[in-house]
Amino acid sequence: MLKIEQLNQFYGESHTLWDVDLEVPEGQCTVLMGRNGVGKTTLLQCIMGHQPVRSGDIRLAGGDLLSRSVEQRPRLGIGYVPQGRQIFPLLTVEENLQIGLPVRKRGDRKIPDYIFELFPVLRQMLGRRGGDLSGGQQQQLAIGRALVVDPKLLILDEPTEGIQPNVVQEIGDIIRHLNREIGLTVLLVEQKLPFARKVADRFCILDRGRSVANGAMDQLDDGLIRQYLTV
Amino acid sequence: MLMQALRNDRGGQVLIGVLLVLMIAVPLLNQLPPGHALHVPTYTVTLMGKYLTLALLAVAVDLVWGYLGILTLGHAAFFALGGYAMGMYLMRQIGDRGVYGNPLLPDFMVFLNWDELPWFWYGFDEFWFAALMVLLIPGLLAFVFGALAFRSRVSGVYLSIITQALTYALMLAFYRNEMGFGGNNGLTDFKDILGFDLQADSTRLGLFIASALALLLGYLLCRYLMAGRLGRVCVAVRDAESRARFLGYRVENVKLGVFTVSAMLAGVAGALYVPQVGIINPNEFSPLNSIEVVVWVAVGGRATLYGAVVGALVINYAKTYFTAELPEIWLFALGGLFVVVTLLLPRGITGLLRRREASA
Amino acid sequence: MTVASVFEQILDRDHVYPFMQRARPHDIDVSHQVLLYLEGISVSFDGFKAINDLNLYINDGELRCIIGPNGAGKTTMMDIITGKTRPDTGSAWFGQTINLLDMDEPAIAQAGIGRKFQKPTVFEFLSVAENLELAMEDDRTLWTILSSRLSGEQRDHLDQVLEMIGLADQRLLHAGSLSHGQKQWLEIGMLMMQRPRLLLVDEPVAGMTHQEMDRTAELLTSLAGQHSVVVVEHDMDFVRNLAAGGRTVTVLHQGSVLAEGTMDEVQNNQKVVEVYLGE
Amino acid sequence: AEDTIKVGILHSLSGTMAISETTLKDTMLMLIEEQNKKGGLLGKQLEPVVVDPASNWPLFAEKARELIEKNKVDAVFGCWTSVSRKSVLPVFEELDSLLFYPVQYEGEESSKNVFYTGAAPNQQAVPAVDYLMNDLGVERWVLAGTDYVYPRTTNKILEAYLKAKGVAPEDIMINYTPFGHADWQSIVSDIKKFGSEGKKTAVVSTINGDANVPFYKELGAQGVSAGDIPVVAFSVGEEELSGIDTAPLVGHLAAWNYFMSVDSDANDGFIDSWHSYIENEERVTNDPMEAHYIGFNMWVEAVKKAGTTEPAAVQDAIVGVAVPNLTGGYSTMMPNHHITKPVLIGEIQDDGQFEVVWETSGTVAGDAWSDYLEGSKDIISDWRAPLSCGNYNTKTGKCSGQNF
Amino acid sequence: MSKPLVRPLPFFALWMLIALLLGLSLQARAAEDETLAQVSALLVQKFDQRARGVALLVEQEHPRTEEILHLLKDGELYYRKDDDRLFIVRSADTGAEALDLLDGSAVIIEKKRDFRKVTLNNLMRGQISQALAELGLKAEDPERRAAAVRELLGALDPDTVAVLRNRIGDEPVTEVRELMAQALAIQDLETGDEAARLQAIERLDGSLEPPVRNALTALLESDAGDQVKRQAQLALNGIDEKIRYYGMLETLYFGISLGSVLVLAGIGLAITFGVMGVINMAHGELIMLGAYTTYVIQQLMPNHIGASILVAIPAAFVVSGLVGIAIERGVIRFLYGRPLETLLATFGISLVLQQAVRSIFSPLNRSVETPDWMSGLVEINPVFSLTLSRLYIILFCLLVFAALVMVLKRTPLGLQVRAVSQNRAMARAMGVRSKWVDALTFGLGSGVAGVAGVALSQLTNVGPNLGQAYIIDSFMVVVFGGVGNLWGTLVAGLSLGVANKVLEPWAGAVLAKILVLVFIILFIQKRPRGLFPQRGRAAEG
Ligand SMILES: Nc1ncnc2c1ncn2[C@@H]1O[C@H](COP(=O)(O)OP(=O)(O)OP(=O)(O)O)[C@@H](O)[C@H]1O
Ligand SMILES: Nc1ncnc2c1ncn2[C@@H]1O[C@H](COP(=O)(O)OP(=O)(O)OP(=O)(O)O)[C@@H](O)[C@H]1O
Ligand SMILES: NC(N)=O
Ligand SMILES: [Mg+2]
Ligand SMILES: [Mg+2]
Repeated sequence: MLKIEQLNQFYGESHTLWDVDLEVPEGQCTVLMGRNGVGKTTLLQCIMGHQPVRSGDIRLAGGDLLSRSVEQRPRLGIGYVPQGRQIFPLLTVEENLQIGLPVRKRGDRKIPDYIFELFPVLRQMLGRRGGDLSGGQQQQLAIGRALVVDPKLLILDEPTEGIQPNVVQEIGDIIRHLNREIGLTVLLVEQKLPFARKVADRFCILDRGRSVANGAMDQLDDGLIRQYLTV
Repeated sequence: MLMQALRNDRGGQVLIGVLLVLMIAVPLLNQLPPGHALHVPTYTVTLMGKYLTLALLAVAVDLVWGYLGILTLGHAAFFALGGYAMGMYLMRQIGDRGVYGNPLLPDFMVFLNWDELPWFWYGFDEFWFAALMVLLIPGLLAFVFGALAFRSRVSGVYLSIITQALTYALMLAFYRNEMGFGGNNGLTDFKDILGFDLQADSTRLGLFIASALALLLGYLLCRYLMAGRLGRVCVAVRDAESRARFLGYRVENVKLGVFTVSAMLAGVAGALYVPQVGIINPNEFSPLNSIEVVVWVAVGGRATLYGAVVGALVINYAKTYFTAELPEIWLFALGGLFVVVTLLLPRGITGLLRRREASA
Repeated sequence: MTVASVFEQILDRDHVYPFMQRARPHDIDVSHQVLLYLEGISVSFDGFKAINDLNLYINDGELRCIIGPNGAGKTTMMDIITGKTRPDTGSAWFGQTINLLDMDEPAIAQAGIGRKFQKPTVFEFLSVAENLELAMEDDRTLWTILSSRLSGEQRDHLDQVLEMIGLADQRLLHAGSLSHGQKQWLEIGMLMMQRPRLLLVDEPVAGMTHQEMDRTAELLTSLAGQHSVVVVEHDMDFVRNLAAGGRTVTVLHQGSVLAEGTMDEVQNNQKVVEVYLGE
Repeated sequence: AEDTIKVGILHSLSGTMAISETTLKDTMLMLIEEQNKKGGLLGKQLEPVVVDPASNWPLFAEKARELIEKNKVDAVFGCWTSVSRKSVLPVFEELDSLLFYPVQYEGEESSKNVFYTGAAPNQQAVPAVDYLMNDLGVERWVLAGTDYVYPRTTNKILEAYLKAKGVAPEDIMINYTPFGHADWQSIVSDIKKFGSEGKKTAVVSTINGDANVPFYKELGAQGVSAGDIPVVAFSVGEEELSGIDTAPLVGHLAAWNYFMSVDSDANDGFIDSWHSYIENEERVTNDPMEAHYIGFNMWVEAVKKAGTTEPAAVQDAIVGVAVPNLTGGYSTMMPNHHITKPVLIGEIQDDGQFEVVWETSGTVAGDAWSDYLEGSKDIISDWRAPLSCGNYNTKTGKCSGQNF
Repeated sequence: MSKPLVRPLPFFALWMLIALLLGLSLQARAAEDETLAQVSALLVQKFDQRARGVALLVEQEHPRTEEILHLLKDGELYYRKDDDRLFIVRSADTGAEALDLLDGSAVIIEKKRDFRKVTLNNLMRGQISQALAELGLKAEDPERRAAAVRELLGALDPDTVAVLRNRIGDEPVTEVRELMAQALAIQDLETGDEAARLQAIERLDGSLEPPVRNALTALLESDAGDQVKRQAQLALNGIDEKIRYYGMLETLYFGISLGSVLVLAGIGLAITFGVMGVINMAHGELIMLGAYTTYVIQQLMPNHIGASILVAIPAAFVVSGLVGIAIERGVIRFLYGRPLETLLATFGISLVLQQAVRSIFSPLNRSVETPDWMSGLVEINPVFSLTLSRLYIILFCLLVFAALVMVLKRTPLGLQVRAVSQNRAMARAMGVRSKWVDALTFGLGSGVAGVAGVALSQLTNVGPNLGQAYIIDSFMVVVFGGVGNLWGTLVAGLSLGVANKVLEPWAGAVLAKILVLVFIILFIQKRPRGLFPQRGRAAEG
């Protein structure tokens, strides 16, 4: 579904991503792992078009993604849950969700009900401003918002951060559900190993801006963990 | 600490060097015979003196805007108040040489049938008193205004707008003839300062040197303040005010202190400006003037101090040049300049130099 | 504040303006072992009760974990303690003598309460080292800010903290260009520079790897004793780690305390499982 | 180049005053061009030097200095507002150059280096009040002005004058507004009420510049017609009217020393050459333009008389020079550096022109120092030797306020 | 030679008129010819002679008196310079037709300057309207009769008194009769005996006509009896009470109308600055462009001034909107994320726009006409009337406001622009076409500024400085109301307007303005984020 090849990215003069390769097979859930500051978020931002890419290639379902503008990418079926939630603080919860509506098919421009079933708290808080929500509530809103665009590929940057345990479990279930039942492809950044193991099919590890390992989830062994994920 | 601060301040070193050279060279070149190629006519000396006072005003604005994030749209008020304090001294120096020959009352009061000097004009016959007022009046106004506003946590555009309201209200008030400051005509027809004839070349040179010195000292003061911890606290306040509070900083005191110092610098600038241009009138309070100063700072490069100086000099020279050479269309040139600088030089003119420096 | 009251203040020669007050020394009276009292606190936003008759006591030197569902009011509670939010009712005392509700944020911070925010907030345009320097425990009057320079001891302390939070290499980098996790560390570092009597730590390990979490836990545990530490976190492994040794854990729910006790007690509380833990 | 005579033009081309002053710049360029067609002056061509002081008073002083010191002009024609004149005055005195000032003003000034070709209060305000009182039978007076020196002084003179004529204090209403005042609802309503109390009421307006348009529009909107309450203005001329829909204003008055509608050959010629110079038949002429016309011609005559453009010589030569004005008579430069002019009162017509309804029988000499002000009634001005003083106090016998 | 005729209806076609003239020519009478000739000889001379001419006409009760008076009043009477003959001229342009007043023959105007208008001065205008009023007493139309009585109220001469006393019995319309009675009562106050005076006072009690009040005041100072004076005082008190009350209403109206101007000027900025965060210093110039558009439209359709304003509204919206879009696409879009620099760039743009109109339209003000349907008063009573133009502007302001609220609340654009201004990157990641949104929103704000310019063109100068005059007030209103809140802008504008007008009678225009500014400064201390602040965590970010 998503294929990244030889991607290089710079923040000004500083080279952050080095020849990164990443493949996200259709219908699977891939987890991207790595220590703080290795460039996970940066890589996702490159996919979303928030960061300019120096060289390399990103393809979505075979089509060139880099030539598309940022706002076209959700129309190609990418839903994005950024790190730090990035809720629109002065819009109400409902408005936060409505933002994505124009991307949906004509005639179906309403917030799908299943989002409220997944996150009942959003229904309760519908009229409250996004910025007033607690951290965890915002995180739920961010996931809900990404689902509004009916994505084929869902990109989540540390989605469980700040969420209460039972909801974390639920989010895991949801991701699995979306992935397995609806066939949604998922790319996930996650630090918590148990969670990653629970939901992902494949992994990919970044270290200091380079992709250093990948494979099926059960190939992620203690050796790799010690080498790349511990401090 | 000042020396240390200057060591890292290339722009400041250059500026100080230039100012010192000017202070020595300009008087010498002025003495050359008029025909000489290097002769600097007194006209130019006064013009440069005026630019330097405006540069000092720009430095004062950069101090609060660049480092503290207070977009002040009312600094012209402090500049004008300093100017008025000086103007009042100069008026009283006229003595009985005014057109009506009244030894006590300035002409405009005679003219409006006032028979007594208003109380707030007392003391201005003494230079020391006027000089004190040049600092105190803007300082006090800034202190009171700031104490109210910063304590109420007025910030952002709300603060900008009330600074604008302040200067606007003062402008309207000073336009009123009843205020006792000469109304629209303001204060003019100055004769001498400290006993020196204002029209004499030597006095002009003296004022020029005083302006250069004021700018130099003002710059050093600001640099000294901003190079140390205070500078970092200011930046912290600028970028995340409430976070700084949670670290225990009394944000309002920091703001108040810096704002007051800045207002006093603006007052000094105004006081030096007035004898060189020969008039002070309420138009100096005009909100658009304040906005212009902000524009100078932005053009020169914000939060660098020397950028403010460069911006003030470049824009004011451009104005002098354009109004003489392109009198009919100079606003196109100046307006265009602002747009181009914003688009092409996001960090102002000095940003260009800094980039060069950084890449070298 | 009305105009009239401002004038009254100006006329009152004995009025002590906040800017005239000296920084409070850390003479906190903990004769009853309790450092922080929150009693009967309630606060509501547009009719929504975010905190509802909350009572909480933190002992001197205690390490307390607070958990609870999203929206339970944990962050709001910290907002109240640090002066960001005024409660509608209730009282908050720091030691026996300091009434927190009378003070504003800087005064509370100077009295010895430090805070790490849920969303990391650092000074983006200052370098990492400058961020830490600003947080350094020191007198905060204008004059000291103007005149003070780093002493050798302070310098050492700063280097030590930099080392501890793993940002020694980034010390000259603008804090704005740190990654999310690095900012979390920087905030923790700032808290340590501040050496407050009471540390309020809101979700410190979000976005950290497991090993970093352990390091953080170690760090916080080591601080307890001399300091009181209140930690809010949703990561149960981390909370278990901190609460080991029978420390108290408080569970907040809908703005008030749902349960309090050791980790085991809490974990087995049916209601807690229902609203929070799951499974 | 060396073989031209340079003439400085110091009028704002941008900022708030550009609206009035730009025309004067064009007038000067036209006059200079015509003079050059006639062969120039002293066998040399005239060369205009235009600068833009941008409605900024300190900039006026700076530009004046630039014109004199850097461009070496021999005379400057310029300024509109009093404050701009006050700002440049010391410069002209210091550098001993010449300024021709073409706008009606408050008086109370006489400089060796300035020639006042606009009206002094006695050439405008006082005759206008006489007309209202005698011909229209006005008994109640509203003195409305912008809050600055010119209206204040004029109103003070008028107040004293009216009281001397037996007008009761409660029949005089004085009102000041800020520059550019745009909302006149309350004031017009007050005027309406003041005028509805049974006595014939008139407004004497010293409202300045941009504030006039909304003022007249409000008069129209509230249905105050010239028949009910006539307004006589001292700063509203043809040029100002060209920016207003004059239909509701018909019958309101203005006092000037020139109107475009004046029937004279000189005026016809002037209008024709203005239209062909500016290439627009719709453009109007006005009083300050006439003042420049007179001032320029006086300067030309004086230069011819002195045989040099040397300012000191011209200063001496110009007193007594008489040139034709545009109303069919002659204007003479008086020893106090003011000139003689006829006073005309006109009513606004719906085509934006004024119809003269009254005029003085001869010309009136401008009075630098008002006879109605306490401080100045003893002061006289005479720049001829031996007095050579702009403000000589006849009581104390002292000449004060001179900068040289 | 001259032929009397019935007064032709003003809008008859010319040939109809001539036919009429010829048809009636047989009834000519020599005496009248003589009067008319005398009158015309006087009318072509100086003002005092002209006045005598008018007096003569009225005295002789010539049948054409009313017609000629109207011609004079409407400025349609001209004389030919070379032979001093009077002509009726509807349009003084070269090529138009002129009708000889005396014999009705038509000539073509060959040179404009050959014909001169018989101009009036104020004395003559008074004379003519008095005369017309007296004639008006006999008019068919009751409105005209009422107007005539009102005109004569308090200025009756004995003849008219007689006429009035004669007619009052036959007057069919109650209101007119009432007015006549008042006129006579005033007369009685001045001249009547004690009983008549008392009756008159009773009759006049509560009347708000100014002459009534003046007559009562005069009565108090006269030698009337105590009883009369007491009654007069009572009546006067009642009248003054009413006047005060209406005075308050009037102040309120003035305040709201000033406020609506402030709101109109500020509302566009509430979008470009309040919602988008662009410190748009060129806002005033966008208003100015709207005003100039009105001017240009009027030049393009000089014969349809009434409709021109209606055309100008959309035109100004489009012109300013397009300029706004050009500014956004050309400059501002490079500055998102650098809000302070928008100040610098738009300041530059404002200078350029000012100079541009100076170069294109000249530095002079342009004259914009007020259409007939917008001029005049809605008279509630003699002391309280609403100016029609202001009334329309208040309504217009509310309309514009409502439309904007609809656009921002009910269309996706409103939501999207707020999202973009809060988090541009995230909004784009949600598929919001930020370029479109930015351009459209800036265009909308600018277009509304242009529309405000149309309204302002009816009130104030249309010149290059128009923008500068409103920029500061606009920012003040938007910020005072609370940035980002349209309702705030509305309430702020209206309340500042009312505050200004309430203070003005008491403090004077200058001081009132200063006080309002001081009030703003103090108010912001109390509410540091404006009237309607964004509250809660969300606002602190
Ligand atoms: N705006 C920026 N400018 C310069 N450098 C940046 C910027 N943002 C991030 N960096 C640097 O790029 C590197 C990668 O950052 P990134 O945010 O992608 O890390 P990450 O893997 O997502 O870390 P974390 O797990 O902490 O979220 C970090 O070292 C960071 O310091
Ligand atoms: N200013 C406000 N306006 C409206 N509601 C608010 C405001 N501040 C907090 N709330 C509400 O109060 C509740 C408590 O919020 P708080 O942030 O304290 O929760 P929390 O316990 O910290 O949650 P989390 O674990 O998700 O961070 C939430 O439901 C939140 O939506
Ligand atoms: N002199 C004037 N009208 O300012
Ligand atoms: Mg990250
Ligand atoms: Mg929280």
